[in-house]
Amino acid sequence: SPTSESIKMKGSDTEVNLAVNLAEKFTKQDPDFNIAISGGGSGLGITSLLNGQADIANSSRPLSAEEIEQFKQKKIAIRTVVFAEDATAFIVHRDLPLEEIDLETLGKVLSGQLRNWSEITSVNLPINIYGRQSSSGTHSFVKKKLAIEFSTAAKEMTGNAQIIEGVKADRSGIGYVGAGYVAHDPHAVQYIKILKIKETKAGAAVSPVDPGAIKQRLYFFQRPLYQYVLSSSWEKVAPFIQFEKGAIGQSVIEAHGYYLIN
Amino acid sequence: MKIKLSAENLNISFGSKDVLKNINVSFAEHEVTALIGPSGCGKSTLLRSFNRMHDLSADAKISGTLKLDGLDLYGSETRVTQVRKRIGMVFQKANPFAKSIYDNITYGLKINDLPHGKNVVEKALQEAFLWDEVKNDLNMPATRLSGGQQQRLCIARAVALRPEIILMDEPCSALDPISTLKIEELIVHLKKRYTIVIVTHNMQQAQRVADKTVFMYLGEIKEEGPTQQLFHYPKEEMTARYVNGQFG
Amino acid sequence: MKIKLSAENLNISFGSKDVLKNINVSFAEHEVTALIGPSGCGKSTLLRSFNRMHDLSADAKISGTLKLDGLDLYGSETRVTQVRKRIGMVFQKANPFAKSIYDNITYGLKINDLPHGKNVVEKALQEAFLWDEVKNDLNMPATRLSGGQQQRLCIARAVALRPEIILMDEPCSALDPISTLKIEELIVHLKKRYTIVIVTHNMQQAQRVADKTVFMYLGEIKEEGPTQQLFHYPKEEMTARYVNGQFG
Amino acid sequence: MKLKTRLSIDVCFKYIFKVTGLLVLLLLGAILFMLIYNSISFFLDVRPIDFITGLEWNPTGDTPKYGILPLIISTTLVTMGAMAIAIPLGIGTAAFIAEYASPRLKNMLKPIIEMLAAIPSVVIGFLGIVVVGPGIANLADLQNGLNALNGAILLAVMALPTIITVAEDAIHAVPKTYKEASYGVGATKWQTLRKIVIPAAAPGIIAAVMLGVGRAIGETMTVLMATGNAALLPTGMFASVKTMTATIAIEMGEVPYQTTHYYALYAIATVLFFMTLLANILGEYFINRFRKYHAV
Amino acid sequence: MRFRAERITTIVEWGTLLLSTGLVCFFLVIILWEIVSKGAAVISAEFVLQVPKEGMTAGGILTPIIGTVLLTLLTALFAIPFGVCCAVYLQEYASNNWFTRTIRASIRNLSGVPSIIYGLFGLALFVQGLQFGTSLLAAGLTLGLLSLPYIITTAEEALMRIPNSMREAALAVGATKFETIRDVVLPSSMSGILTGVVLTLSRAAGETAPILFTGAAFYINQTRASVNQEFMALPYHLYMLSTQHQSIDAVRPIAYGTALVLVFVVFVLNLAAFYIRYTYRKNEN
Ligand SMILES: Nc1ncnc2c1ncn2[C@@H]1O[C@H](COP(=O)(O)OP(=O)(O)OP(=O)(O)O)[C@@H](O)[C@H]1O
Ligand SMILES: Nc1ncnc2c1ncn2[C@@H]1O[C@H](COP(=O)(O)OP(=O)(O)OP(=O)(O)O)[C@@H](O)[C@H]1O
Ligand SMILES: [Mg+2]
Ligand SMILES: [Mg+2]
Repeated sequence: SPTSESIKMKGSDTEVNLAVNLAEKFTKQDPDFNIAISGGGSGLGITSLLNGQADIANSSRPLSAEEIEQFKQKKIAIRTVVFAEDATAFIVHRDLPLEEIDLETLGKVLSGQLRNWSEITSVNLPINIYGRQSSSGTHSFVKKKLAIEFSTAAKEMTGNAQIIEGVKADRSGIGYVGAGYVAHDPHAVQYIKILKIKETKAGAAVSPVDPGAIKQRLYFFQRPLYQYVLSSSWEKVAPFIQFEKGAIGQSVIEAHGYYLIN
Repeated sequence: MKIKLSAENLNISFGSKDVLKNINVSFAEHEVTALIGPSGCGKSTLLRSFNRMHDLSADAKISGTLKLDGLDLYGSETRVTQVRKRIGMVFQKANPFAKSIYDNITYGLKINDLPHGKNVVEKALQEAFLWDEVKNDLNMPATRLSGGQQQRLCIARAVALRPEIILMDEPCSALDPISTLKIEELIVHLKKRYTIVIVTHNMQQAQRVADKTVFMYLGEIKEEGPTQQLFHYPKEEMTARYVNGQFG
Repeated sequence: MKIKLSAENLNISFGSKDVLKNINVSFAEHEVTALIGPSGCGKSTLLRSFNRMHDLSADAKISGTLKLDGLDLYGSETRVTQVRKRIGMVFQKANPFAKSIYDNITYGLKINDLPHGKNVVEKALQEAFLWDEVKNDLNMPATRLSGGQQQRLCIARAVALRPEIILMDEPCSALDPISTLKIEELIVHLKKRYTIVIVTHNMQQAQRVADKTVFMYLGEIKEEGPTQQLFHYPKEEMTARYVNGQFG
Repeated sequence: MKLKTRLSIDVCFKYIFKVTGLLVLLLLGAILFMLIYNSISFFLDVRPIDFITGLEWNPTGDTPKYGILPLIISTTLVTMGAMAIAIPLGIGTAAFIAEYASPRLKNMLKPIIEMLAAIPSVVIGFLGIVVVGPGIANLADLQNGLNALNGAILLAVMALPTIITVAEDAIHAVPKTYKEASYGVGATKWQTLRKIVIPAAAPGIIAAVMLGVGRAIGETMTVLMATGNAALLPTGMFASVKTMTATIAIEMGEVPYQTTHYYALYAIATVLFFMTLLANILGEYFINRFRKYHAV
Repeated sequence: MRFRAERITTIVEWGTLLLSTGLVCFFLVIILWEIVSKGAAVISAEFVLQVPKEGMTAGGILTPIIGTVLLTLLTALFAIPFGVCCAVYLQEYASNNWFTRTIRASIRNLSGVPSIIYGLFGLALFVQGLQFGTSLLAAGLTLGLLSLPYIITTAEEALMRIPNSMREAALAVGATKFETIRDVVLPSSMSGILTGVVLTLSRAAGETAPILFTGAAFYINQTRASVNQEFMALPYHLYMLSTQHQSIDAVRPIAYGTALVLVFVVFVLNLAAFYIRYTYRKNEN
C-alpha cells in the first residue's frame, strides 16, 4: 500500500512538535503510516525538498523569490498547503515591570540601541536578548517585520525551548518564541510574561494569545504556517494532509496553541 | 670436504652504516663452525643474512652472493620460505610463539606439510634436552617457561623441521652451566647430520664444540681456520689478543 | 677485618614464593666478595635487598636485620635515599637514563647536592674505562651506546657518587673479553677505597677478583670462605660440583 | 597445503590488504579534498583576509558578514580554559595512578577513568544545562550560566580521561630499570618522578595533552548546548561564546545548499581542521625530539 | 631538621597528586549521581519497550534504542574489516618510507579531526554525492569513517607491540608472510585490536555531531527500520529533548531517562572491552 512508504518531513522548528503530535494521532488511525519528522528550520525543509531529501517541508515563511526560481530551474513541482496560523510572542521575565511594547521601542531593544531596561521601565538592569540562530525562520521573520539588524550581543539559542529556559531564569531577558510554546505551558507561565504589542505608540495593545485578535489578523507578528509538498509525493502524503484538515487534526493544532485557518 | 653454505663478497649496510665489509666465508657440511668476535662486530648480522632475516628491515642493503649447495639464496627464483625451511635458526633472544609448548613445535611442521604427531614433538623436545622438564605440561603456554627452557624450546622447534643447516646465535647466553653443557653435547651430536654455525662469546665453548672458528672484527673476517689452530697458533696479532687476553 | 655490610636471619619472599631463606652473611671493608650460584638461586635478590630495591615490589616481604656500619638499613629512622647513596648499585641489565651521557653521570650528583662539573664526569668515565670512547659524544643519548658501553656507563654513574659500597650484579655479562678484563682491573683497583660485592656466573672471574666467595643454592648460602679455599678445597659436595662440573 | 597454493594465497592477501588499505586512505584523503574544494568556492565570493580578520559573523544580515575571528577566539578561549583545568589534574592523576597508587587502588581508578571517558558528549552537554550552568549562575551571581566557563569545565571533564590514560600509559611504560637506576643513586620517589619518569614519558605526555587539546577544539555537542552561542568577541570567561564547531552545527541545519553561507561553514571547518592539525603536528614534533633518546 | 622538612614536602607532593585524583573521581560521581538518581525514576520496562507518545512527553524510547543499535552495527560492519586490513597493510606490508610515515601521521591527525567535520563530509559524500539521502546508511558510514582512524591506530599499535622476534620465529620455520600474520601476529595482537574496536564503537554509539545532518530524525512513528530511512538515536534524542522540545520541563524526566539508558549502553560496551582485555591478558600470561 502506498501509505507504508516512508515519508520524510523536515523543516521549521516551530512546527515540529505539532507535526509529531499529528503523526502520532494519525498512526492510530493507520498503523502502516510511516513518517520521519525532523526540525532544523524552514530553510532546511525547503532545501531538502530541492535536494530530494524530504517529501514535505514545514515552513514558517513563504518561499523566497530565489527559492521559487530554484524550484523552477530544477523542474521540481510542489504544492503549497497552509495548515495553521502562528503568532510570535515576545516574552520577558514575570518580574519585569513591562506589559506592552510598541514596535519602534521593540526594534531599538532588539537591535541593541537600548541597552538598559531603565530607559523604558523602572528597573535598572542591562537588557539580555535571547534570540534564535541567524538562519532560523523565526529569526528572519522578526528581523524583516521590524526592519532591523539584531544586536550582535543577542544570544543565539538552538530552539524555542532554550529561549524560554533563558528568559525564565533571567530577570533582564527578552526573547521571542512561537506563541504555541508558551500559551499552553503552565510551568512557563509561572515565570514569564507575554508582551502585548502596539503597532504605534498610541495604538491598541494586542496579545498573541488572544484568538479573537488573531482571527481578525490584528496581531502584528502573525504568520501562516506552510507545508510544501513535492507533487511527486503527493499521493502518499495526501491522506496525512486530509487528516490535518479533519476534526482530530484541527483539534490537535488548536491544542498546540496555533490558530486555525479562517 | 663439501662446502654447504658460503658467502662471497658479502656487504651489508643498514642505512648509511656499513656493518659487514666484503665477507668471504664458507661452512663445510657436517661441521660446526664458531663465529667469535667482540660485541657489535657483525656476527648476528652475518648469521641472519643466510636465512634472509634482513628482508624484514627496510633499510638493509645486501650485496654479494650467498649460496646453499650452489643455490643462490637471494636469487630471483629462490623462494624465501624454502630457504628458511632448509636453514633453521635459533635466535640470540629466545622467541617462542605465544602458543602452547606442543603447538610451538608443530607449527612449522604443519605449515610445511610435515608429519606432526606426538612422537615427532617428543623426539624434538628430547633432542633439545627439554622433554623431561615439560612432558607433563605440553599444553602450557610456552611463554611461562624459564628463559633457559624457552631457548631450548626454540632449538627443539628448529630441529623438528630437520633442516640441513642450523644457525645458532649465542644459544647458551641465558643458560646455566649445566644446561649449557647439555646444549653443547647436543650440538656435537647434531653435527653428524647437520651443518652448524654457532655464534658465541665463550672461548671455551668455541673450543669445545667447533671444528672451525671464524674471528670477526668490526665487520670484517680477521682470521679463520681449524679451531685448535686459531686458538693456539693464531696468525694475526688481533686474534691472539682476543682469544688470549682473557679466561683460563 | 672490619665488617662493613651484613645480613642476619634474612628471609625474603615474593607473594607465596620464598626466595631467600635465613641468610647470614657479612662483607668486610675493602674486600671484594663474589656471589656465585646457579641461575635463580637468589643472588640478585640478596644484592638488591641491601640497597632496598625491593621497596619497589609491592609483594616483597623481608624479615631479618641488614646492617651497614651498624646502621639498620630497614630501621624506621633510616632514610632510604641515604642508604642508596652510600651503597651504589650496578644492575644486571644496563639501565642508563634516556638522557645524554653527560647527564647520566651528573644526575645522581645533582640529586645529592654534590659537585657535578666536567672534571667529575671525566674522572668517573675514566675510572670505568669509557672516557676515550665517548669523550667526543658526551651529549649523545646514552641509549645509543652499545650494550657494553652502557654497562660501563652505569658503573661510572655509580662510582661518581663515591659510595662506600658498590654492589655489582653480573656487570660483565654483556661485555666482550677485553672490556671484561678492564672492568675486572677496575674492580681490583676500586677495592682499595670501596667495599665491593659482585654477582657472577663466571668462575674464573670470581677467582680473579674476589677475596671471598659466597656460594648460594636455592635461596640458601651453602658455603662461604676465602676464594681460593672455596674453589680448591670446598667443604660441601654441592660446592665442589658447582665450581668444578664445568668450564676449563 | 601445497607450497604453490600457499604462495598464491600469500600474494592474494597481500593485494587484499593493500587495496583495502589504500581505499581507506583515499576516503580519509577525500575529507581534506572536500574541505578545500568547498572553501575555494567560498573564497571566490569572500576575500580570505576579510574572513580571517573580520570581527563580525552575521551571514544572514542585509550585507552578510563572514568574519570568523570571534569564533576562533571563542574556541581558543574555551579550549585554553579547559586545558588550564585538565592538564594539571590529568598529569597529577596519571602520575598518582602509575607511581603511587597501590595495585588495588589502581584497579579501582582505571575503570573510573574509563567510565568518565565513555560518557557521551551529549550527556555532558545536558549536565552543562541542568547542573553546571545553574551552578555557575548561582555562584557568580549571573542571570544565566551558559557561558565560556561552563564550556571550559565540561570540556575539561571530557579531555581528562584522554589525558590521564595516555599519560598514565606513558609513565607506566617507563622501564623499571630507569627508576631503579635513579633510586640507586639516592633519588627520592618525587625526584625520580619529576626528573626521570616524567621526562622519559614526555612524548606520551605531550601526545596526551595534544589529544586533549584536539578533543577540546573539536568538541561540538557540549559547547553547542552549554556556551550560550553569542557570536560576539568574547569579553571573558563569563561571556556567552559561539565556537566554530557550534556555528557549523547550528547553521548547517538551516542553510540552503551551495550558497555562500553554506560554503562559509565548510571554510570554518577547514580552519578548524588546520587548527587541530597544527596541534597534532606540534605534538609530533616534540614526540620526535624526545623519542631519539629512547631509540635502542 | 632536614629530615622533617623532607617528610613534609613528601606529604605535600603526595597530597597534590591525591587531590587531583580525588577531583577526577568526584567529577564522575557527580555525573553518575545526577543521571542515575534522576533517571532511575523514569526507568521501567515500559520506558525501554515503548515508543515515544503524546508528542514525546510520555511513553518510552524504544525507537531511539533500536536506531542506536542498528547504527552501531552498521558502523562496525564497515569500520572493522577496513580498519584492521588497513592497519595490517601499513604495519606489515608498506615499507617504512616518507610516504608511509606521512600516511601514518595523517591517520593520527584524522583521529583528532573534530567529529562535526566527519558530519560535513558524510553530508557531502554519502547524502549528496552518493545519493544515499539522509538515512541510516549514510549516518552509519559517516560514523564508520569517524571510527576508522581510531581502529587503525589502535590496531597498528597492537601489531607494533608484537616484537619482530615473533615474526622471525615464524618466518624461520618457513611460514609465508600471510601465514605469519594469520598465525602469529594477529592472534597475539587480538586483545589489543578487539579492545580498540569495542571502545571505538562505544564512542560511535554516543556521537551526535556526525549524525546531525546525515540521517537522525526528531521523530519516527514506526519501530521498523531500513538502511535507506531516517532513524532516531539515543544521543540525538537527548539533544532534542534538552534543547528543542516544546515543553522542556515536561520532557526533562524523559531526558534524564534517555541519558541514563545511553550511559548504560556505552558502559556495557566498555565493560565488554574490559572483559576482552582481561581474559586475553590472562591467557597470554
Ligand atoms: N637493523 C639494524 N639497523 C641498524 N644497525 C644495525 C641493525 N642490526 C645491527 N646493526 C648494527 O650492526 C652492527 C653489528 O650488529 P650485530 O648484531 O651483528 O653484532 P654482534 O656481533 O651480533 O654483537 P653481539 O655479540 O653484541 O650480539 C652493530 O653496530 C649494530 O648496531
Ligand atoms: N619481584 C619478584 N617477584 C617474584 N619472584 C621473583 C621476583 N624477583 C625474583 N624472583 C624469583 O626469585 C628467584 C631468585 O631470583 P634472582 O633474580 O635473585 O636469581 P639470580 O640468582 O640472580 O639468578 P640469575 O643468575 O639468573 O640472575 C627466582 O626464582 C625468581 O623467579
Ligand atoms: Mg649478536
Ligand atoms: Mg640475577
